[in-house]
Amino acid sequence: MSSVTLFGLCGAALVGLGLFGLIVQPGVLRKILAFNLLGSGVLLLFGVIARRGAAAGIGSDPVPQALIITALVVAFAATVLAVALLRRLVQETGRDSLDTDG
Amino acid sequence: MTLALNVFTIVAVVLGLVFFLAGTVGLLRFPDTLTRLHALTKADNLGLGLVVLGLLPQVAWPFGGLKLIALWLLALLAGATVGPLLGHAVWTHARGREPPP
Amino acid sequence: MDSLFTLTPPAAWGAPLLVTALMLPVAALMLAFVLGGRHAERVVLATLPIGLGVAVAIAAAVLHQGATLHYDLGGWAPPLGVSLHADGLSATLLLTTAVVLCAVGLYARADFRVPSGAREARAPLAFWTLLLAVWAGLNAVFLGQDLFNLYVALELLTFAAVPLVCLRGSPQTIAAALRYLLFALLGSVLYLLGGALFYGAYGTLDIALLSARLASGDPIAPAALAAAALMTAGLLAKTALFPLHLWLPPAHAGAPAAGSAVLSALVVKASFFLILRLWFDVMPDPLTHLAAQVLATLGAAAILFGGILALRQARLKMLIAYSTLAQIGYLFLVFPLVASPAAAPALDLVQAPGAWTGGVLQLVSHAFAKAAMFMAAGLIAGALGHDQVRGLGGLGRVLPMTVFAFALAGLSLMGLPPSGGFAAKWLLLSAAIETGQWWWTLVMLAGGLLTGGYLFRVLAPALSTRGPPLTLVKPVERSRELVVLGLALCSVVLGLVPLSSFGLVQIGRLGATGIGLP
Amino acid sequence: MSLALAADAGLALLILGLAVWTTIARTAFGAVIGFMAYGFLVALVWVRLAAVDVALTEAALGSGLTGVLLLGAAARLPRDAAAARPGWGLRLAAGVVSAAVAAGLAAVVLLLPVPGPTLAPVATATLPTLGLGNPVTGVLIAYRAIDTLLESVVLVLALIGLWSLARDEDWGGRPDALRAANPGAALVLLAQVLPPLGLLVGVHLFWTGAIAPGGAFQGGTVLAAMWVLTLVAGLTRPPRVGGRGVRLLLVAGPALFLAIGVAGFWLGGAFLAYPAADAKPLILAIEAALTLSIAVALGLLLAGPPGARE
Amino acid sequence: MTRPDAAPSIARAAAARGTGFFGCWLLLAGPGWSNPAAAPVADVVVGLLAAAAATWASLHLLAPTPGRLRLGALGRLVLRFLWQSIVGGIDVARRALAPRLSLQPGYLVYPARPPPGPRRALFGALTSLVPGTLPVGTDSRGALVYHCLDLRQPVADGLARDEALMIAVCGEEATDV
Amino acid sequence: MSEFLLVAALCVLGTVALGLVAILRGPTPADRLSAAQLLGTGGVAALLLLGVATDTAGVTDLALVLALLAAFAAVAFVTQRTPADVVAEPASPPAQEPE
Repeated sequence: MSSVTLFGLCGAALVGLGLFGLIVQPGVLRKILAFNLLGSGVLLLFGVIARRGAAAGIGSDPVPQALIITALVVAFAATVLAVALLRRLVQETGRDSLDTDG
Repeated sequence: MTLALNVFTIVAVVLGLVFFLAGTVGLLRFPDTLTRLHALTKADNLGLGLVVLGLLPQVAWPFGGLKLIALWLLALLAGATVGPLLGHAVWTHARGREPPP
Repeated sequence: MDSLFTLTPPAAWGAPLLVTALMLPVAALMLAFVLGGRHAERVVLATLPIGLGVAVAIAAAVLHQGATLHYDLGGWAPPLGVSLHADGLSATLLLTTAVVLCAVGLYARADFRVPSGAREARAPLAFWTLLLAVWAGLNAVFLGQDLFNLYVALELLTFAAVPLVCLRGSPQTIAAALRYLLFALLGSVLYLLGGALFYGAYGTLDIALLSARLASGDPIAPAALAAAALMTAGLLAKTALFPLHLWLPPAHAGAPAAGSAVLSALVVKASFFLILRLWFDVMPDPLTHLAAQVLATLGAAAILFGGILALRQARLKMLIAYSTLAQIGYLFLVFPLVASPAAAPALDLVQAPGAWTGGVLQLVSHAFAKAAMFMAAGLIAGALGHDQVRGLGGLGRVLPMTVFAFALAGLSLMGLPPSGGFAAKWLLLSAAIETGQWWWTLVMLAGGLLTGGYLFRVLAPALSTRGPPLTLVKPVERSRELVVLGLALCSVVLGLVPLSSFGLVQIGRLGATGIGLP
Repeated sequence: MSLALAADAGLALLILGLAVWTTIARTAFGAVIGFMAYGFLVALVWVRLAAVDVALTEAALGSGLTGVLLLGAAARLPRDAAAARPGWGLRLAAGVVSAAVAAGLAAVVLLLPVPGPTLAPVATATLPTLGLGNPVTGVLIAYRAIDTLLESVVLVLALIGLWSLARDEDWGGRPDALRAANPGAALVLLAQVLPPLGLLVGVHLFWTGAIAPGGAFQGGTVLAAMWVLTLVAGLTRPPRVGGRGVRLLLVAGPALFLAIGVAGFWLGGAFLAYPAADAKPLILAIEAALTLSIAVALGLLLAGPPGARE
Repeated sequence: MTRPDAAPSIARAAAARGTGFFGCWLLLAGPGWSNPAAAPVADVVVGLLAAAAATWASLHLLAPTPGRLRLGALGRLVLRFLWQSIVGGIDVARRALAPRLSLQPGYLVYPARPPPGPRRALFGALTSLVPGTLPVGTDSRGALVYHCLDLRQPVADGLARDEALMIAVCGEEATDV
Repeated sequence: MSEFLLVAALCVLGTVALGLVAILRGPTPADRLSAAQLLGTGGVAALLLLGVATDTAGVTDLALVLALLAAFAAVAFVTQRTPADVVAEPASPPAQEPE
């Protein structure tokens, strides 16, 4: 077992955890957090794949690294949008979950 | 010479570790939120300072070393702000309950 | 036919056209955003015809060359670089998108005007810029050849589509948008995970290279299987295939009519298009056959489930939204019909050209028909002040042209001749019988009956001559009715065109990449 | 290497522990704090995975902006947030599905080919012709320029989406969600002293990105964080959303990128190609404009829709 | 606040801060240079630009105050606070790690001389590093309120010394106390 | 030397991780935040040790960014909440009904 594999397994577990939270948590903010965990696990797996591609004197394949950076920024923007929608929802309805409406 | 510097590094870093430990223990042992804030803002800043001090012989001079020192100063600034910020929030709340000292 | 295309640009022009198609909406988006105010609308209305021209030129170039167009961005070839590609299907969808968006743009002018006295208003600026963004995202999806580039394109689409849902700002639409966003983000992230795994196993994200490496004869890496499964799951969530459909009806019904038209007609097709590409262009045949059964089963469930729920809706827009669920189901029947091992003894797939054409035709005719329906529903709701199905009695007498357009679009959805929907469903039916998969025909027929049922609920009272005459709260502009009618006619005319002229959609399919005729 | 392995195992366990806490914490606030701590540690993991560029992005976004965003959201949740939890059946089913996905992924990780495929040699081979020393920047700005271009457009789009959540009558106003009602003296002092230093760090990250870890995203994020700090302390005001100047700044990056890309048709032989002789100055110009646009976009994303003061 | 000597004092502050920021830039960019003497010209140019921008931001955020710093006193201030932060750390560590907690926490009101504003804030920040004290706010009469770990210590005396040193560095302003 | 620095990094991390217990324990939000704050400083120290031990480029910059942003969590915490929220634990299950 190497460190890289270890982080790979960690990433897999994070994906599972994020998925669980996304399904089970009723509150939207908790769902947003779960989505972030899920995304982070996915990117961690991608990072592990990058690390396994260490070559040419670089510790980690630069192509996935660049993609991860792009995905991180996109995920942040998505979180902002989700939080903004949530804040509007709370303002309008006083609720922070999507459960009771059709 | 290298040996002496290495010994210096080891001593300083280990001392730094002690302060990090003290910060943690203080955070866990101190009785209320404000006293815990003392532990947070004082001990770990010193710990970081000692780690930086210990690392100074191990990096390139002048820029590498000065950069580390600048980094510690930044951390000190952060610590010096966080303590009063949180302290103010906690105190304001506490003041609402009991008459001011 | 050939003489028609001597006017098309030489092949060398074809490839840069792809860049134009991708970047025109992006540039227009930035311009519209900076100029703001009333200029946003002007920029959109000026850009849309140019974009339509570019789409026509690409279709002509593809048809002229009879082969896929390629462009390596920055001159960097895959796997390091990213390339664009346009086969017949891409060209068809680019064209469909441009046509629908032109209609939506003309239709939406009345709804998204900056009020006099104001320099700029919230909804118009958001709508026009988001419309361009949807366009950019769709073109990027249809032209992309790189899995991660496609991820960015999907995100572009998400960020454009979600605010469209809640442009009205009511609590219901905010909740719908939030639910849509969460589903879409889950879909994106699963898709991204799939891309990462493909890269980990094969070191490339380029669809053509990936397909070649997967087909190289070595056993398929477990990562590739997991990747395909994850990507499909993610894309299904974005396409709203049963049982991942929960977000769609409130979102599509809550958006303003022009937005609903774009979302229902085009945006859900983008993720479907990627599922098509994943299974037909990336994954090797035997796996596709397996996946096809699963996908088609879900599609069949969606046809029945969506149809039944559409029957029970009280609001017109909800009814149309549920109809989208069902019509998406038809698209997934394409998989087993195109990738059928039944006609060939070995596991080699036979691509049934008829089924493929039928599937694409369903995609296109549904896009026209559904856009027309939502826009007609918007006119009706605006004129009546409500969109309750119960209150539509006698509508045909006050809004004859709108109801006629609605009925024409309905013809296509039901699959009645002479519409495009009929041609599509007929091709799919005959493919099902040819490949011995008669059970899908039952589903399609049942779906047709359900469609007939829920449209009858709308059209029967609307066309009845009894009852008191309706009073309109607001007059309907004739030009907007004409736009809707035009789109509805498009969906019908598709059925009148001889099938042989749909050669375009086959280009790039037959033996060009991945699987083909033996 | 067993020492490093032990360290990494400890790190992985900590991360998982915090992730579990984030998922099961009783209050939203507790979960947010857990997630923020988690973010710190993930930055460390990126270093362990030899991806310092990614670590910088994660740290800048995670410890600066995300905290402001999520804590702000948690503070505005209704106090009776205890919505109905799903029943045991659903939770069990979700658990089984999630565990199956995680187990499947774990198996896939263990079965990945050895050695892993890589584009590192190709990516580094052509770097000198671009005048770059950091292959990640090379990928972002040259080989996969289109992704970066589209992504910078995504940021603008996210902002349009955010602004579209404003109320009609607030349009044209200033976003006002960030400004603290009563910033204390300590906060004001911090906002007076830190931003100039942060500005230097941000510019440094952008500038050094050509040869070392860093780049437009990282630099832009740090700049945005500094701007947000001054907004919170009330030392600066966010621009009106109707202003043309701020919109020009927002699109400056993608627009310049697009313009140079189109010029590439003639100068470099293809869209988004750089001429061999002038690649580096052009790349730096794009990066500079992108840094600025990203900083403005991220700052405004945090500032919220116009007139959002609650 | 406008005084006859405001303009030269702004120019002086700008020059001083700009030099400082450029020094910071050298710290940031320097480690990348294999040989400091052969620093790339472009690096220095960008550094000058960045330092100019930082100076502008700094002048915008924190207006310079008239009067000049006394460097000797500044040196003593820095040394004292470095020393105090070390003592403060040791103090907390001693209490945290001692088998029996020896604390007598409580509040102390200290009528600080610097007026509310940057200097008062600076005083607060510096004294938050001092052993046993944590500024938590201002009471109704404008005096600083400190939370102390141990009221048995001569906290107020220490604060007075810190205050005197700080006033020696940047001069005294009229206070409202 | 690098082994020692690596072990030291591990120890710092382990120490501040102990502090994470405070995140779990609370009891007030301010306490939870303090624990996260401690992790920030410790993280900077661990990074510096790690960076020097493995001589990785850019790690000092990373530590610098973390130190620069170290106060952000606290700033967000105190400005986005009312003082009552700082100490009171929000949303205990049998909550009052505001509606």
